[in-house]
Amino acid sequence: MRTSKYGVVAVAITLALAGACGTNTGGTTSGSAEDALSSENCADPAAVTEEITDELVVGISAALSGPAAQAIGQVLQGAEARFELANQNGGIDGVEISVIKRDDGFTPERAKTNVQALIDQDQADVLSTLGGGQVDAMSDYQNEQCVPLLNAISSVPKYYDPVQFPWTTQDLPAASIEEAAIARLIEERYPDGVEVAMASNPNESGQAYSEAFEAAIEGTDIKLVKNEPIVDPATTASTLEATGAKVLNIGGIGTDCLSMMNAIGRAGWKPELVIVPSNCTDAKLVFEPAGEAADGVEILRWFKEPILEEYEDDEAVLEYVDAVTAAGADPKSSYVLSGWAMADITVNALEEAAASDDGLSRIGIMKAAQSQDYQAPLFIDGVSFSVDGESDPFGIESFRPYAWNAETKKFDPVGEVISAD
Amino acid sequence: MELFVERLLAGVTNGSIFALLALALVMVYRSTGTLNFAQGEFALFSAFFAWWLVGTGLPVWAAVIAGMVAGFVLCAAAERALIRPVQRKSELATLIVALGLFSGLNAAVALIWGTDTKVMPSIVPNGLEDYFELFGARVYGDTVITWVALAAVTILMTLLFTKTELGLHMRAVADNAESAALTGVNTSRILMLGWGLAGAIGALAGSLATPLAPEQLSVTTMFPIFIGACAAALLGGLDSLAGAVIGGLIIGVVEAMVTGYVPLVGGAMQQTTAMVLIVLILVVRPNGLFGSKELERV
Amino acid sequence: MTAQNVLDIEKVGISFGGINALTGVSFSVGQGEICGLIGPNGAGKTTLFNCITRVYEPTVGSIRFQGADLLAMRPHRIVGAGIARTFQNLALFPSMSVLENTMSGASALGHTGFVASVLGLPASRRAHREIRQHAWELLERLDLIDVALEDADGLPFGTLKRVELARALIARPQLLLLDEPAGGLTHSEVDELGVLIKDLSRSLGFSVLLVEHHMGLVMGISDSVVALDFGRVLAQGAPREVQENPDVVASYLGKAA
Amino acid sequence: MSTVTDRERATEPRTERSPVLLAEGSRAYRIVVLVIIAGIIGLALIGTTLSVYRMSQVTAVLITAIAVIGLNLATGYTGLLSIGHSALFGVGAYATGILILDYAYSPILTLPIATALGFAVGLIVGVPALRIRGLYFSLVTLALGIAFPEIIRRFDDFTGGAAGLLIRSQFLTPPSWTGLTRFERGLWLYGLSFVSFVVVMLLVRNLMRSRTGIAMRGVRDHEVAIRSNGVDVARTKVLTFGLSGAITGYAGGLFAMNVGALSPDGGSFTLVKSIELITAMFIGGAGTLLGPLIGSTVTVFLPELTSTWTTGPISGVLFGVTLIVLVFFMPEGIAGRLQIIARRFVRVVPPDHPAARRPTTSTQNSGGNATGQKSVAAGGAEQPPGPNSDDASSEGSSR
Repeated sequence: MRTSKYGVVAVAITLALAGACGTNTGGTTSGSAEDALSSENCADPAAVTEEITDELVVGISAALSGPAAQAIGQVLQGAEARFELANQNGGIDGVEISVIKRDDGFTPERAKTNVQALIDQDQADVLSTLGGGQVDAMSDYQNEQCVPLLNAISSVPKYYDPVQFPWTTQDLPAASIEEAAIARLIEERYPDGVEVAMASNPNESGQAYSEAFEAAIEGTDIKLVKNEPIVDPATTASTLEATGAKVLNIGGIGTDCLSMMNAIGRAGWKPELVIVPSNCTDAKLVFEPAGEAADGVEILRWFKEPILEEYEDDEAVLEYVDAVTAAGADPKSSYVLSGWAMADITVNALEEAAASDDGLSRIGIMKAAQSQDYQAPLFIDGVSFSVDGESDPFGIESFRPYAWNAETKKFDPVGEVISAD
Repeated sequence: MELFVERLLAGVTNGSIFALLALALVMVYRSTGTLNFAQGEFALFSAFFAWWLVGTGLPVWAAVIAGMVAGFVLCAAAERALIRPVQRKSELATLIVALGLFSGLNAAVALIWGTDTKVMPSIVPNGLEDYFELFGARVYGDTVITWVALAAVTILMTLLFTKTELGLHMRAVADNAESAALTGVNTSRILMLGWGLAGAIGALAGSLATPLAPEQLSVTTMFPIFIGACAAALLGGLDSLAGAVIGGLIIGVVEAMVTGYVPLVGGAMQQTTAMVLIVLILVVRPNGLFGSKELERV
Repeated sequence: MTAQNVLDIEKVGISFGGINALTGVSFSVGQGEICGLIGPNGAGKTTLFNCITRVYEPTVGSIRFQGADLLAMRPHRIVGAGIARTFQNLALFPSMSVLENTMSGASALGHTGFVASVLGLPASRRAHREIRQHAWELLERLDLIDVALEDADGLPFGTLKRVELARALIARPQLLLLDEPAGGLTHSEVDELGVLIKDLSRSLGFSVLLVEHHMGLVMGISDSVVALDFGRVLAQGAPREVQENPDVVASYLGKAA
Repeated sequence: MSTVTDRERATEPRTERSPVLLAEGSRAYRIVVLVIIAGIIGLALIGTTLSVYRMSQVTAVLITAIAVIGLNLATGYTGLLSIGHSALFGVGAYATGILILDYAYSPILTLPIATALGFAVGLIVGVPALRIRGLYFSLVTLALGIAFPEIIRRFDDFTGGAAGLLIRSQFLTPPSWTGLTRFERGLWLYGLSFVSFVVVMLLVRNLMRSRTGIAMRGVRDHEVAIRSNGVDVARTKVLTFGLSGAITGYAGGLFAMNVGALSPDGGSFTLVKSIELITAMFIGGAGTLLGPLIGSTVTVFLPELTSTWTTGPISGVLFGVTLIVLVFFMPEGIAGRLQIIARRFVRVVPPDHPAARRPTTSTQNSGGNATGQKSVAAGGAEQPPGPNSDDASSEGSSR
């Protein structure tokens, strides 16, 4: 059999990765993030260092149609409101931001076509997207073309890696970080150890949460007694109830949390502590519909939100409410907020780039995005978005626990800020 | 014991929903000889309609009945205007029209009511405390109502087919539309009626299912239920009412038991296991458990 | 039972849902013979055809073709063994042209594998060409050249009856089962058909089992006739004898022959 | 096709509604074939001038078209309605992905294995077709379609599970003999897909013009009749489904190379994909040769088109309405309709067609359905069609 050059490379990498987990990161570059982040390997090296002077195009591929269209529309409303605010404030060093959106219907094929269209046809300088599958479909081309994909609203483990994916960042906390904080929280409450049951969805996010939680409790007194996929919530609830665990950790997305809270309520199971992940944050869509069953369920948050009583009069919150309300969006929607946050962190990186030696060029933007220490006005005190190359690729690493009060329909803080480290 | 009963009840409840929608599929099959791919989306539309009526202040039971009427009208109209003209062309053409309806109705729901999740209230009180115990397992009103609805619909349909002239005509049309027409049966009316009834049953299934569904009422709620109902109808035998009911219950219970008691397979392979089981049953009984064997006429 | 017979049917019975469609049917078709099979509607004529060609599975009895047990044969082997048939209500392939319909009748002759077909190997092409040439001959003979490239869907009934005949003939049968071939034909066309069947049977050397309501045709060309009613053989023998049999007359009473 | 018609119109005086007969193997036929081949090559070359993004879209069309050709074999030609081809597509895609990532295969060498696995899975699913028929068989395919994503998630050590597989571009570099760099792999994949599509289409054309092709269509049109004609219906069904799986699996392999990201969620290998393939097949024309290409073009470009002048759910409503309108006015699909129109002007006939052999005499016509076809030379009769043709013609003329 003829073995070609890339075959040899592939063998070497496969061997190197053989001991790792089941997921393939499949990279070739070795060495540090600085080495990885250069214009040399790019398809068009000259374009990478060129300064952006006329207009900065943010290209977004998102599901503008299909079942998630409404939620995603809200995310984009939030993001566009933040970019608009930046433009009103004089742009990025005088450069206006414009947004181009392409519909991917949540399918990887169309996200792949979109990333090519955004880069080749729309001449996008910076990209963003929502959802792990979309980043998967876009990451390779966008890294090869060296167009930054900034603060994708997703939390795929492999993209917290500036060596393998120097041109990609995500703004959600990694599952590993969030589950580590959850493990911290559980440890605080149960210093002598406790039995935990976990319910996770069978999709990518659930898999990530499960693996992360298992890793986070290693070496602690916390014992994971059972981890059930959420397929039929009622059956999952009764199976987990039978374990007698005192803590239930739910790893899933919005509807999983809603259905699991309903299911344990109806099964008559009252674990001492129920924790849901941050993407179940929406009060109106997740907690309110669950009614009584959601009472006391805890969640980690990092934003000052209009729905949190203690921040109702916060200056940053008021600014946010004004801006998104002017854009016709609902400030209490967690989707609008997450879009705003994505754009906010992106704008910070762009501003830092404009002030750096590399200027507002693609490489300058990416360097800024990889070493950012940003205390956003909307972050809860003690939380920041800080990344530093491969030594610290995770942005959000601290959280504050809140518990839902079904009677007042509000979140009440139940402890101080917890850090994942 | 308690765990077993809980799983059994969960399975029976899911199975009842499958069975209700499967009954709708059987009604359509018996009138038109096709599988209505859009049956789940008809139900979705009706359920959203009922949800909207509840929002206007109508009592839930009245809204559900109104939803059933809407389902009836919608389905009957679709049969008359969209299905009948193409039915003679080919089986595939009918299927594609149904696919068009599937996609169109789903998008229409999104267009009219938006894609965010709605909470459809239950006909009966379904708070956390509204339950009674059965062998230690909690039984809620909204699950009982699905069993009752299934039993009621099954009995009514059986009475319709066995005791009324209308039912006799429907059976005649199902058997052989041409000869039924020759004996003076108004086949056009019968076909619309068959679809209409399917639409109404489907609407009932949709309205009862959504308070129990993991995703509550959203544009994706009915598709998994439709798949379960398809499997149920085919397992039971496409032209058998009893088959649809038993098929639905089997699938619901098997899925719940597999999740609970076969750790190797577990929840991750729940549907696969059920489907493999169905295929094995079909290999032994190619026309489903209760379906009638078609005699080849040449 | 003599060695001369091509078809021996013995005590064949079949029932559907408790109703006996055929009961103890026995008769034979001799070599080169044209055998008429008559009886009122529902007498079991087509059911018997379906038993011979294994569309249905007889409950009891035996059917032998040139000594071989047909009931032990897989259904698609029947035509290869030498029995081709036509269908009462037409069983053509509506989306295929008349030519292709005709060619389809030769499916049992020789064998072309999937691989050879996909790759378009010479063997596959040759087989296709040879069958097509045979089809042209038959289409000319049956006056179907003008419609050869038309889809079977939408041609007149009488024309399609001839297409079915062509499709059966291309299999080079030794026994041809014709199910009401005169259906939908005018009087003069029926006469022509009679001559044609007789001619073909002579020149190509096959026997015929003929189901037909058109008594003139049956009595005109049959060497022997079997009369069925309620799934039983009422009478069999020379055409004249059967026609005059009182039971047969009774069963046809009120029917214009 | 239309150019030919114009040519013929210009050179031959002809009356209305009498199509020109074009005999296979004749000079005119060869010219037509050459024109078509030139056209195909021309189209292929035009494709290379497209932008990266448009070229990638065309590649997606070609890959979808190959998958639809596979579906068309089973569903369009043989009448086995499959709702599970998404899984066969996925089997091919995952075979390619896993072989590249875990076994360091060069991409193109994974394609035969993707094809073979597609064939094997197709065969296994086809076996129940021996007993289970019609919609009940569709349920078997539905089972496959539902099972596939669950299996992918369950065996995550092997498949990457829900997190999916990512094949990065360095694994997808074009072979060195092409002289293309890794940044030019769009061109390489386009070429590979184009050639694959043409080859697969030719193979299917061969098949459908063989006796096996007649048997397959017979199974669809009338199972009892084709069995009485001597076709082993069971064998035909199983092998057809296997072959269908092989072609769709091959397309899946190409898909993996083109998109590079495989996941059990997201619709690439779920029932959504099956519905997309069925829709493409129907829009193009079930049971036609060109249908899959036309249908895939529509399904790949239509969503982009509708999303430029509508937003959100309206495009979904439009899609549903379009589909229904199409069934009403073009139930045979676009290619099917084009074929019907083209047949009014030109009919390709076998070289031994009697009319093509006897250019001047119009055939006698005693059938009930006189179509008034007029045979026109069209360069026919220039060569003897075969050894038996003389016998046939003499027999014909003797009447």
